[in-house]
Amino acid sequence: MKSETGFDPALYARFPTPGERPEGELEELERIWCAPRGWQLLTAVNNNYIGFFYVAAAFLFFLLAGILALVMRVQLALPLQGVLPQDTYNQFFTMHGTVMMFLFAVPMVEAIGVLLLPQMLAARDLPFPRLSAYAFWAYFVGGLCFFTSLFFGLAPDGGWFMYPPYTSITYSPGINADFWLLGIGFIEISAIAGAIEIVVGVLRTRAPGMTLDKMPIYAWAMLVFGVMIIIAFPSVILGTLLLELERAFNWPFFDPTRGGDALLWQHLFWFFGHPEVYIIFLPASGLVSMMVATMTRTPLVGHYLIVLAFLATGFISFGVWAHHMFTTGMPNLSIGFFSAASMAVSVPAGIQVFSWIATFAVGKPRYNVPTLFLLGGIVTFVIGGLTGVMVAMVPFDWQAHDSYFIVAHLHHVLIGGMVFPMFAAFYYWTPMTSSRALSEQLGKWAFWLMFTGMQVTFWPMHLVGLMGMPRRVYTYLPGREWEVINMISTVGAFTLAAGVLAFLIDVARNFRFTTDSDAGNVYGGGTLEWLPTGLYSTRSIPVVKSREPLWDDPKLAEDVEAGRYFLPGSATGLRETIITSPLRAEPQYLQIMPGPSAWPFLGAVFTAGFFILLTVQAYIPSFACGILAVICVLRWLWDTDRLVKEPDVDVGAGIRLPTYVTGPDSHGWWAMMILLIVVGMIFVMGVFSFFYLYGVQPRFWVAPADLWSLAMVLPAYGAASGLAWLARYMLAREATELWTPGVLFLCGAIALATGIGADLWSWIASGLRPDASGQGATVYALLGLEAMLAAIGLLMAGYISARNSRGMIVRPHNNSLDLCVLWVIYTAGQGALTAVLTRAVGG
Amino acid sequence: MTSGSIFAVFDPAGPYAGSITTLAWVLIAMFVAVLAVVIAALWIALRGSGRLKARLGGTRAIWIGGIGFPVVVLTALLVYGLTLTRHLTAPMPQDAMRVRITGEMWWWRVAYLDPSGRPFMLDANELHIPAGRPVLLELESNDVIHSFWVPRLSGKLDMVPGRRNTLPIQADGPGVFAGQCAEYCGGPHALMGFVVIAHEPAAFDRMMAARRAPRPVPDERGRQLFRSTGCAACHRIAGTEANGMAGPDLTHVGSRRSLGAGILPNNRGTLAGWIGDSQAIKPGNRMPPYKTLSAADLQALAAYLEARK
Amino acid sequence: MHTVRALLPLLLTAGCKPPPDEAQHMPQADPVRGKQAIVRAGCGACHVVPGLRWPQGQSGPSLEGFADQGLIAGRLPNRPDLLVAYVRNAPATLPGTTMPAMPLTDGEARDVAAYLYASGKR
Amino acid sequence: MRTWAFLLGGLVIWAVHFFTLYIMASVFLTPPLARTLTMLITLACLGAIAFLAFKARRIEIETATDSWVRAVALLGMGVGGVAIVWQALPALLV
Repeated sequence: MKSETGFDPALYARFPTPGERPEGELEELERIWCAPRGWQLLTAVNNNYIGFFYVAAAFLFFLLAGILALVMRVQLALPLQGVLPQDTYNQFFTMHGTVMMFLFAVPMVEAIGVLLLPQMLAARDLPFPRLSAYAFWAYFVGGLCFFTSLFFGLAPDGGWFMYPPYTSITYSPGINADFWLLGIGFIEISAIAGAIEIVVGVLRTRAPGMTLDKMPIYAWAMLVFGVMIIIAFPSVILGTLLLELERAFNWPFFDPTRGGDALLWQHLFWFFGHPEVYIIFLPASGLVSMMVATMTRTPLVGHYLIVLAFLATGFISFGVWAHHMFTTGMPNLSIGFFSAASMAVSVPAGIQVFSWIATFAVGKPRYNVPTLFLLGGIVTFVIGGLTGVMVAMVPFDWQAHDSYFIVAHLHHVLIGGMVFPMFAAFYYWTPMTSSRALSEQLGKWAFWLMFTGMQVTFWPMHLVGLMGMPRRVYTYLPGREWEVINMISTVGAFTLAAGVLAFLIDVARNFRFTTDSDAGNVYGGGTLEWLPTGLYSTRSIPVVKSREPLWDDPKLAEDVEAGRYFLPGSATGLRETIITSPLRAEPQYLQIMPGPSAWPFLGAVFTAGFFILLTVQAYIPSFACGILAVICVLRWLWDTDRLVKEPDVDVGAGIRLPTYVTGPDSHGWWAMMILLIVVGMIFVMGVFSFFYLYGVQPRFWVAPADLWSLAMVLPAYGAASGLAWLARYMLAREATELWTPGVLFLCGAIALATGIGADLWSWIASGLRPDASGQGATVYALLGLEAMLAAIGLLMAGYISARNSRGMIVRPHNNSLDLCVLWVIYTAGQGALTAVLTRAVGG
Repeated sequence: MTSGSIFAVFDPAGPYAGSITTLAWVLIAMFVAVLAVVIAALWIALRGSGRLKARLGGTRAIWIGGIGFPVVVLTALLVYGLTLTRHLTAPMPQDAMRVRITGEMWWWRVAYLDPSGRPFMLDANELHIPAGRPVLLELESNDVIHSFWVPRLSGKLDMVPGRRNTLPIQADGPGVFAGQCAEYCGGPHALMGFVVIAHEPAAFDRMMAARRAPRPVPDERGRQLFRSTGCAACHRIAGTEANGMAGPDLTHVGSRRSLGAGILPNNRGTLAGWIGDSQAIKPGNRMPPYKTLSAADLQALAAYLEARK
Repeated sequence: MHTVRALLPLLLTAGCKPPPDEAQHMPQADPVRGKQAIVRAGCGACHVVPGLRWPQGQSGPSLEGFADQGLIAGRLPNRPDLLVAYVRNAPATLPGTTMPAMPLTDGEARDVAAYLYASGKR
Repeated sequence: MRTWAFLLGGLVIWAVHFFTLYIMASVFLTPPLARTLTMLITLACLGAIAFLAFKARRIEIETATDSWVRAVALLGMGVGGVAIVWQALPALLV
């Protein structure tokens, strides 16, 4: 048999192990994983809790943004209504879009992932439980503060797309726009944290034997989802940074009179914004694929086709961003490329839809509430997809763009593609996390009201859009016959809301949260999340031999519950899970996991505080919060990366796995690599902005800093990476008394700071100022990014020295040092590229 | 105020909008056909006979329905769309009439250009064109992004600060065509309308000639008032000392069909009302209210402006 | 739609109010057409007109409850014939008034007056 | 890595093709030159896909996972190829 890691797959034959498990093993497992109670629940990090909080919070934002939509529909029901004054309406529609996209849709799919994935992969938890806790609390606290701005009339009013120059300081002098930029900025950071968690989780914490082809389709969807966030979100992070720099310090990125360009924002925003749609849709599609299979009691037809569809969507969706810009007057050739890619991306959608239809045809569908939502979702999504093909046709888009036709299109796609599947998932997976299932009867009411309401609301909008009604209007004049259509839409919106209300009643009556006495496998699903679970997930971690293990091995649940598989108890007396290899899921080592801690929660609160206080220009409290946040994060990290006594332990059936692994096999290394990809993407988008502005307005560009300065900058960066590498190398050698790795690393970080300092100095000496032109702004932005990374490098040096002094940097290899070395080497590389590229053009 | 057919995109008035309407009908047919296929397939999958279900239940169905069929349809559409794009953006004849329209918060600056590209006549919020002849619009913006959209004449095109976009339009016959700003530009974006009026070519030439003819001396009292009240700081009236460029050009304001960028009928009464308190009519617009004007002055100003044909 | 909405206030008030004042009776005038004329001429640019959501200009006095007012523009007796003349050509009817002449035919002016009287009764 | 290269190869080549064309269209705006370059780039990318597909067909099949990887890889190359051809159409038609 082929092996990826040297693990012999024949060992799987030892499971299920015969015989009884020792007395007290299960009790110990329960004790180790038991959750904090009362107020202490804030310190919980287990995915059962964090996932549930996350879903609940995201749903709260769905309701809030939905209420905004209802008020807007009242305002538009008749021409020239006075329900919402102009300013308030503009804030309402901005908040509706922003909250739905950033505070509901992405967090919701991520939340469902946090809740479901470990269960589905039979991992004890996600690989970085404290990171998910941090991501959740930062999102929740920050999101609530952000939403509250509406009550003070301070909510952003530039649209969820925030196009400058309208959102520049000249035309939006208030702090409303800053709320958007800073509020969204860190919600993006929280999304990225979650994505790193999910990618590493799917690739490295699958149950043994769960090879790529046996991975549940939902895990595939989440893998692609995570990678897409990692590639797409940096673009909008950079965009928000640039716009905030322009607003705060007058750096003209988007100001055409000084060599900026308003369209740069649109490129940055939509490079994120369109993949965003698929980031929302793919996880939902994964859920649909899982549920269709269960509801028809048959394996998904064309599983590999759907996997391919996910992968293809993940790629091609990055080639369609400019179809939001067909009317900006781009050259025909560019427009054509984006039109073609927009067509191409609908092929994977077709594959998914026909795959579901084929599965329905093979199996015997049951007509319960999840199935209804699935069918309603498929039909609605197809309608949205087809209007999507229509607007991918450039000339048609010239008419439809920014009209109500688009409003109808995007709501069909998002409600059909994500909201209906989400409700199906709520009904389907509630028995996993509640002691009672939801009601079939109320559920049917909820579905039919929502489905009817949805169609009644949005079908007429296609028409009124083609009758000339633009989007984002707070009112319209009478006499164009838009009145009747708008009134119908409003009635539909309230019908839709009534459906949501029915669902809420159902939840209030039947939902009872539990982690260990859930209602069980009501619908007869075949994947691992339906194994009996406690807070530790499954008692033992099964060997996976097929895609629907529960269908193929009826005894599996019993064996797992009796502890006859991997890791029947705790091997080290700590929280732990098995890390497996990425392709064939062969067990590699035992990961020791951190338990409950207040630090992620406090860190998140202070992070949110930093951004929010910064927005309201309370600088001193804000920076105090920032420092506290850093301290909290360092304090939480301090507990991690510890050795346990036993270098390797028995994880069941006599199979021994190491408890501490360093280097490219460790999950920490993977997470750091992904983080570096995120940073690298921010850098790439920064370089794109630099060359883009040069291409648009070269006449504003002056001669760059002289090349001689490179003679100082490049060696400094070279020294930084060399010293960092040396620190790691010397740690592995026995005799390193004088040059302790801590000191070497510190020298590396200082070299890094020298490099960026020299580069900065040479640019200042060249006379270019950041507020002078697009060139100045982008050059100093790139330098600023590099300086920030270098500052983090210095912080790391302090952290490493502190650990070193406590003897926590262990030989021969140590994860904390490894990861910091990676960081410094990357930063040095980026710094060198920055220095060379910024001098490449101009003059 | 606004006028014209309510069916906008479905009732094109010229070739540029017309070919898009044809495309729209083709796309709608595609929409209906594909939706019908999907719903039929879903119906068979759920309720069909065993034989039909068996044919649908397999990867072959996905290959045909999910890959083959879309590839064929989309290739055809892509070729159609790209060809039409090229056709619609083909260069205009050199001698075509050119007009520069500049987006402002929240109105439109209109400048008729001579063959050398210099403005020879200024106006606002209304465009007069000859029927049956193509007209090239140069679209610009002085502040934020706006979008020019008169659905019965052509698709929309954005007005981006720092850039100049060109849009060809043509009306086949005389008529009045309503438009509206289509890119959110803040504040009263919803009340930023526009009107295109197409004339018989002969009538159009007469109108332009009349506008360019030497103007009779305007009434002295109104002119005085226009200056002393401060109107002239923002508004221009050709042939007088009023030369402000911040607000709409009022040289021909009396001949406009609407006030406040396509939102209010234009007559002496509404002119007076607009001057007195335009904020009550179009909240957020840039013109301050003049509530302190005396009755006689307001009357005289309104009469003066109404006479600027 | 227009008709229904314009008549709504009438329907609401028809039942519970005394019969129209003889002095304000407007034969052969149609309040519905009057409302259309008001929209077309843009009276709302200066006045709050009952039943008109927009515009609601503040330059002139509100026309709510016009039937119950004693005087037109504070000086003329509130009589139908005077009102008709006034809405058409205010400066001629009452020299020195702020209100300009409006582009209304005599018939339209009668309709407008009828609308003001009808919708003013509350 | 080999496995991932096969699984994602077709789509990666699509991405390379797309961004090359995008950059090219942004730099050279003269249609005849752009057209020729598009043709060349497209042929090169299609050739790369064909080469990869040839290699992928010869993946040793020992486990179910291997045959699954081969199926997904080949399909990915097919989709990538179609998308590349579409991507080239604008340069030829616009």
